[in-house]
Amino acid sequence: MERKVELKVVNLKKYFPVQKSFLERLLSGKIEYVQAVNRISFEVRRGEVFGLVGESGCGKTTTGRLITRLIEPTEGKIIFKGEDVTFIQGERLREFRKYVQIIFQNPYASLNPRMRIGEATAHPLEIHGIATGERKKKMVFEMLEKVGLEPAKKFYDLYPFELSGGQRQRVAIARAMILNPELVVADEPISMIDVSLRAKILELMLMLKEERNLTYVFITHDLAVAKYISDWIGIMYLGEIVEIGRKEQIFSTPYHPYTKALLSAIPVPDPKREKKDIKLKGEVPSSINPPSGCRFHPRCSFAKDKCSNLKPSLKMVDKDHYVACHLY
Amino acid sequence: MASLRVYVIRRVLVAIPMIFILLGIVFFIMRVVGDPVSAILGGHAPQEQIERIKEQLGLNKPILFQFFDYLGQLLRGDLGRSLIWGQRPVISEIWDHFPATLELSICAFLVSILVGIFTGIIAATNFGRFFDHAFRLYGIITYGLFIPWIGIMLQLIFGVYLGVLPIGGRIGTLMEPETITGLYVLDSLLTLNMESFISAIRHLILPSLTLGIYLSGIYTRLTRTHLIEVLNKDFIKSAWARGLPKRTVIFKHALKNAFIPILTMMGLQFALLLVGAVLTEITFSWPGMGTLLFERITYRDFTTVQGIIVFFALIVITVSLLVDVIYAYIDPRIRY
Amino acid sequence: MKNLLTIQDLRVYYYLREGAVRAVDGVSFFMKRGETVGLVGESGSGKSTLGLSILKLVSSPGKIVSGKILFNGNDIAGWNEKKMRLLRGSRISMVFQDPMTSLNPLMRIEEHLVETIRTHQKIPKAEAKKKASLLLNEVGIPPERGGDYPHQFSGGMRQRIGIALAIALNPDLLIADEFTSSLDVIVQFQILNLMKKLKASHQMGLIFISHDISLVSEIADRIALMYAGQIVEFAPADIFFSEPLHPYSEGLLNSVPNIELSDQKLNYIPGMPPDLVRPPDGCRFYPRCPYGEDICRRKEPPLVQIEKEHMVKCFRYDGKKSRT
Amino acid sequence: MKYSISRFIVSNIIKNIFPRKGTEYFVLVGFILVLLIILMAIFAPFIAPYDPIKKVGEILERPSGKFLLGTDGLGRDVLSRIIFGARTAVLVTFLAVSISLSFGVLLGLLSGYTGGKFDTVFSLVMDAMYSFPGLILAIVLAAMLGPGILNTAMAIAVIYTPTYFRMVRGLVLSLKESLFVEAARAIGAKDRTIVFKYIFPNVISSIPIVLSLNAADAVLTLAALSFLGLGLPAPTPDWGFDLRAGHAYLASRIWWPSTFPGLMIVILTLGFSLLGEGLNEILNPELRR
Amino acid sequence: MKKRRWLSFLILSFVFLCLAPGMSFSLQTKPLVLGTTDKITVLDPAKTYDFYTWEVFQNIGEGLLKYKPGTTELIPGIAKSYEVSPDGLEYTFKLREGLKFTDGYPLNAAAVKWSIDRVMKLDLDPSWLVSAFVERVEVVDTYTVKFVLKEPVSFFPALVATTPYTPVSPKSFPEDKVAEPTVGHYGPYRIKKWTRDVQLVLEANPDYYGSPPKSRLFVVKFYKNAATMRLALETGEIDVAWKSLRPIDIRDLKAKGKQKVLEVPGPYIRYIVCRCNKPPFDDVRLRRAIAAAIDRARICQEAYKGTVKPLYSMVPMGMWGHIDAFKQEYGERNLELARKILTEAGYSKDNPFNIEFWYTPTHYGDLEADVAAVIKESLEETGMIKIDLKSAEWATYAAEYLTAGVMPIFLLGWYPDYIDPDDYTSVFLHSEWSPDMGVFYSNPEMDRLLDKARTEIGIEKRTQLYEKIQKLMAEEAPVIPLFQGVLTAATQPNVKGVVLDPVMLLRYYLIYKE
Repeated sequence: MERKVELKVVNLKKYFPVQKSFLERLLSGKIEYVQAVNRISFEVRRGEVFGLVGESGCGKTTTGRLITRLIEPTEGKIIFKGEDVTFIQGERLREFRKYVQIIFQNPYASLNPRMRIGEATAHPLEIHGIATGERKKKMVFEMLEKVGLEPAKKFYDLYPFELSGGQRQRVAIARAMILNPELVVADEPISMIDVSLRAKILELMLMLKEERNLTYVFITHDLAVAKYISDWIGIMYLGEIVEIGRKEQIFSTPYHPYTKALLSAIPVPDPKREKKDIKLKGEVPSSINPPSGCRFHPRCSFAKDKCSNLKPSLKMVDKDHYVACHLY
Repeated sequence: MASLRVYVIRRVLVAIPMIFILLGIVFFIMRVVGDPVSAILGGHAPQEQIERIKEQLGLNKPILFQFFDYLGQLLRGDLGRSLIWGQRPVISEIWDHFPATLELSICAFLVSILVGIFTGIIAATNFGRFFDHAFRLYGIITYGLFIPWIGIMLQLIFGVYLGVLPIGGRIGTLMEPETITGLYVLDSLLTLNMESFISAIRHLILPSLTLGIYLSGIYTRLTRTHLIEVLNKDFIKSAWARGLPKRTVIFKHALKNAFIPILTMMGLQFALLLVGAVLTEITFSWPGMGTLLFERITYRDFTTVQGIIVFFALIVITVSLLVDVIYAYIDPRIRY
Repeated sequence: MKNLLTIQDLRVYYYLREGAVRAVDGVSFFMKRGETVGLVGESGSGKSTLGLSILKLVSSPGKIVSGKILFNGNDIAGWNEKKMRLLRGSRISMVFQDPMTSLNPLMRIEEHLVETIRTHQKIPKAEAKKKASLLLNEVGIPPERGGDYPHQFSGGMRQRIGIALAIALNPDLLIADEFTSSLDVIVQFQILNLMKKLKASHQMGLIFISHDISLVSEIADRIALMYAGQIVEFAPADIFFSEPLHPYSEGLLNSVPNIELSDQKLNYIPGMPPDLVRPPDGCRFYPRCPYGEDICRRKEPPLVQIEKEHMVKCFRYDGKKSRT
Repeated sequence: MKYSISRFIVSNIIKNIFPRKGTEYFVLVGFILVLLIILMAIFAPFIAPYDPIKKVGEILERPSGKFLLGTDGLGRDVLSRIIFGARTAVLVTFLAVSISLSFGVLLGLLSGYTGGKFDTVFSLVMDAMYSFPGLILAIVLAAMLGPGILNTAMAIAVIYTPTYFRMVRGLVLSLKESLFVEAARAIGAKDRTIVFKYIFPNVISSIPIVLSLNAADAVLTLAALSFLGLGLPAPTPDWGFDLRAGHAYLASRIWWPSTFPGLMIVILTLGFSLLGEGLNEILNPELRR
Repeated sequence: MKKRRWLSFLILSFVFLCLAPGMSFSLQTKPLVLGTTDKITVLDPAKTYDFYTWEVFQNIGEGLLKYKPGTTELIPGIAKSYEVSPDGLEYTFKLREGLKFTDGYPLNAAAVKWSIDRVMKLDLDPSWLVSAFVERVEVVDTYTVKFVLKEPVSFFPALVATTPYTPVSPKSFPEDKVAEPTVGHYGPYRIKKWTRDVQLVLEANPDYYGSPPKSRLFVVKFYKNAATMRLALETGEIDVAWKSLRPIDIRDLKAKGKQKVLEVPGPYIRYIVCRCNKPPFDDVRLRRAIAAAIDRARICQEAYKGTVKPLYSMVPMGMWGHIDAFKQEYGERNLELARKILTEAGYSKDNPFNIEFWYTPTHYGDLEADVAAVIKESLEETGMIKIDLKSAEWATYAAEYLTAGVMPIFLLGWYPDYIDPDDYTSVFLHSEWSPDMGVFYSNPEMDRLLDKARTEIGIEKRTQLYEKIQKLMAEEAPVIPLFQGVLTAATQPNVKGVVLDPVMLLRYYLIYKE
């Protein structure tokens, strides 16, 4: 059964001007841009987890912030439940926020240091006028317990600095979930948490998903984590999506050379495993002046002439499996 | 090198609105609160004479026009003439007094840097121990010292009770060396005039100690914090781990890196040096810019005061520019 | 074969005003020449402090309280600063975590190398320069870039320079503290391969400190797993991964997603690591341990030798040879 | 909301006010010094042995049992003048700091949050004032405004407004970019809510530090203006002015009319700086090393 | 190691060299050094209007007539002699022949005329001393010059001795603007080097007609504060400390006795001005009450440590015509009288007379605030006056408040322009000029007396007139004299020839060291 499309992103683009002072711009005469996200498209279906995977600086975080409308896209479309939300403002945007929430990577910075846990969790309710007084408090208690901050009463009055990273991340989850959103963008939610506690956060997120039929866009640099949590996976490289498909397909039959390299580079906790080698040159180039054609071609061992001139578009190679590469 | 030039030009361009604004502030304050005409005419002038002078000085125009007139005049490099006494050109008043201030400032600056960096290094390398606390306290106390008070105390001790050092003036009677740079110490050295040299140094000791001690605390603190910060950096750990000797690690690696923020602060603190110089000059009857400014303010010599402020603003900006350029020069990470 | 390094009951405390933080508290392990020990632990487990204390570089308010550090049979714990200095960089060297900050930003990389070489070997500058370019070549950096400043290199390149600096004097032991954790997977993979290659060609011992147990598995011969300032299990790598004994080892391995497995069931360890100023009386892992018994709360477990080179700090193996 | 911030600050101060070692005495000593001088100012008429503006003894008497710190050039008791001088110092400092604080913080918040042209112009002006030697501006202003408590306080306030402005604006700018403000936007908070619930509370916790450091500076500036005769009109007891008056007797080896008022300036400044340093350590624990 | 020891030796010896007290170095010519806290304002006779610069002109320049040192007697200067026409309107001067300015230009009748014309034409601060009296100057022959006056002026010779009448060289001075050349004067000294606000170096003018200066080289050092100057005197850096040592320093120096202290009453006076045209001081009773209550002795003792003398008339002591008019009228101080007058005027202890009393802290030296404080105390001692002390910085005080009549009662001081009782009376009391001084006093009887005294030539007649004027002034009390300055100079014991006289101008050329 095909599920309903919850979020659709079409040719989304975000260029950031390189920060310069007014006079510097005047003198240098040209404005340079960081091409953070360059015309990406994908779909996320209701109740599924879409894993967006890429190395640092590939634009995955920007994509997350674009989807949640924290920053304005340069071009393209964001369609949420059939409605174009790309440029909505004001009340409509605030309404949109009830349905789409975000969890940030850094739990140490995403909470107001001067706000107690209870206040922070209750704040979305106040903002949207959902509940006040005792009812609000009750909802907050319930939510805190749900994310495992027990006893809720104790945590209610604490300040963020009195909490550990894992606990803070749970507060962030509670705050995002208290509005009963439909789509949650999770931007590397476990990367700053101790290894032994990561699984707990993942488990919590999966539990909430099942319970509320949530849709996740899960942003991570770790393919293993993505594999664990996602239904779909999109691989990003230098602002572009190079491969997209169902989890099983990506891991069993990766097409793009970059995906292949990523897969073999990931360490596995098994010393007996046969060590593979990857043929990949150099490091990720700057996104201010990205390579022409296929952005991966300077590092690709299969690169042909064509690759440096012509940008490959996403092509279907299998059912639900797309890749942007001239090899296919 | 061409890029460095572009960088300097860019910095200069940024500095222009700064001067403009400062000048504006001072100009308006002085025009709104004071009346330059009475300053020229002294006590009792008939109305028509006041009108005549106003006409002559363009003071009957709206204030904004006056401001633009003044700016135009500045652009031609003309600071105007003093309103009082000889009505000398402001620029020559400034040149008469500036070398004294420069000489004092340089000496005080050297004292403060030497003392400050020395104590800062000791504090940082003894982190958490006695010398650290002691020099931190030194930093705090010196910053709170009131210049005239230190000055007076030094005058009392060395000038009055011990009687070993002069408490005012720049040099002994008729000992002025030939003017080359206007800095007596330098000039007397250049002309090999030992008598003048010693006299000039003797006169310099107390004022530059006063100002130097006051400023040194800031450098103690700065050196300490930045050195501690740098000493905790990985590259210092890495230097230790490579077995480099202590002197190399502290001076070559740590201090040089710590010096970059200190340099920036030096640029910022330069204003403080000028402030300190004003008070020191007045305490020690040092015939410099501070004394001139103070004297002319009491006489309401608007053009001179304005001129001095423009001059100070130019110095402040030049120094910050210089600091930026030096900064860019020593730190390869800066891309112009 | 003689041990390259033997650590015996080492204790390193940080004296803060809240009390002494027992960052390393009674640690013992050993390694042989040319081996790689993977020192694994979560943040705050004391693994970095342990690494630094081998070079006696723990900075104030930290202090080596007691214990022996036998390097090539000499107890360097008692050595003075002067002797240590000669050891550092030449016999034992170190690579740091952050390639962005572990090089002096104001110095050309060639100067870094030359300075290090000439500190320990009295050779003319030109010769040192020649050596430097050979080293650069060896770690995969074009020697002609020796005149560049650190900021002109990418993260991976800088880490290569860090390695070049560390191996410049053919040390016997190299300590690498999380030296790939700020790199992306692919670059990490490349650097790791380089390290393996160099280790073999220089016959160095390597202490590889990391929080990433999967990564360690790629290179280590032995694993030392740290928890709350203590080594809870010390074992040859293959045994550790196939048959972890300590409940913490087990829990940790189960909480790491493995890309090779499908439909993996991830586990986590409940609770949090203890406060190292006032650690629990008994076993430090007891509050989080699923097998905890009363004795664990009261008494510190001994380091039990399971096999000749496999030790575990747990009551469950006290007097037994295998898992019950 | 207000309660919680003050609780945060107060609890942190209380937690740290009884120091255990070294530099942690800073805040305690600073606090005591400042408190003593404020008490001195408040209770001046009860503490001072004589009327500070009346001739009560021979001129320039040496310190003795009758006049603990001697008399000044007009036969007034130096001790009494110092005690009453605390009033001047505390009052002017308080006024100057409050004026600059209210303007600086308000403009800083406004400028930082709204951004745009308004911000550009304001920060240019403030930067210009900030980079210029403050005392020199104050001298010009004080000379133009004439002596008097309010005038002097204003002259001082003008030069410190940019300090607050820059600090608040800088904080606002960085807070505006901070993750928790973005998080607030993500839950749909309005601008006003963000400014008052997320930005402002984080800004004001830094204010006590700057406040006490500025107070230290303001004491010095007041002293400097008074020393130049641009402060308060005589015969108001005023440390800076008395120091200058005392300077004249220097050559006669009469040290007491200058030493003591100057010492008071130093003590009060030191108190404020120590307080500021200490607060800085307590409120920004991440800076503590 | 060796190198380091050598270095530290060098540093140590340098420090010793610098700190060695009283180190003196031989100079080729030991000059006579005079210190002062005054300053040269503008070195141009057409512009300068302050005492100190006038003093300098007495030494680098010379008028047609000059005062005989130590007296107020006028003797010939560059003029050999002069004649007055019977109607008192024409003064003809015969110049000494063959004089040259220091720039080589001949000093003759034409140069004198040029200089006087220049002063009148530039029309600056002191020019009224010429233009108010002189109609025109005529060159009779090369060495004869004639001044034609607008009306007979009894004190014209005294005017001629003032600085605006000092001839300067047309070669060095521009005709149409102020200038400060260091050559182009004619006097006992010529300027060798002048560093503004730092020092003035004078050397003997070889072309001077009279006896050469006693000290060939004379240095004036300008001090910013008196304490430094005093220390310089004590360390022997200066030979003469001239205007103005602080009272405490004078007391000290006298007590120590190592240096000589010379004192004479100077013609510099301080007084209180009442604004006579507006309430409250349009009521003569209130002015009289202040005059009665003021405690001059305390001001002199407490603020000035006895270095100034109480003054009971605007005409200073030592000048002909002076009488203690206020003492005769009120006694030294009469609190009872003051209270009585105040009661008459409707004030009482419960309803005190509230008044703002103004002073300026920036013009009359550091002690001004103390003076104001003492005045406040002495007036409030009546129990019926409440003083609110106000201060303004000099420029505002003198330029704005004074003429605008902002201040009801305030402190002021007076240095004479020329040595004649007229200069101490007309300006304050004549209805034509008193508004300029902030007095706003107008009394036709007073005007009549003043006008008469100005034009009368005989000295006896004038003395009588000035006595009348002083009596009337004491009765009406529009201005209340406080004290008269004392000229003090302290010198090294071997310094001779310091002549202090009421002219207030020190003649450097008479000073020498034994």
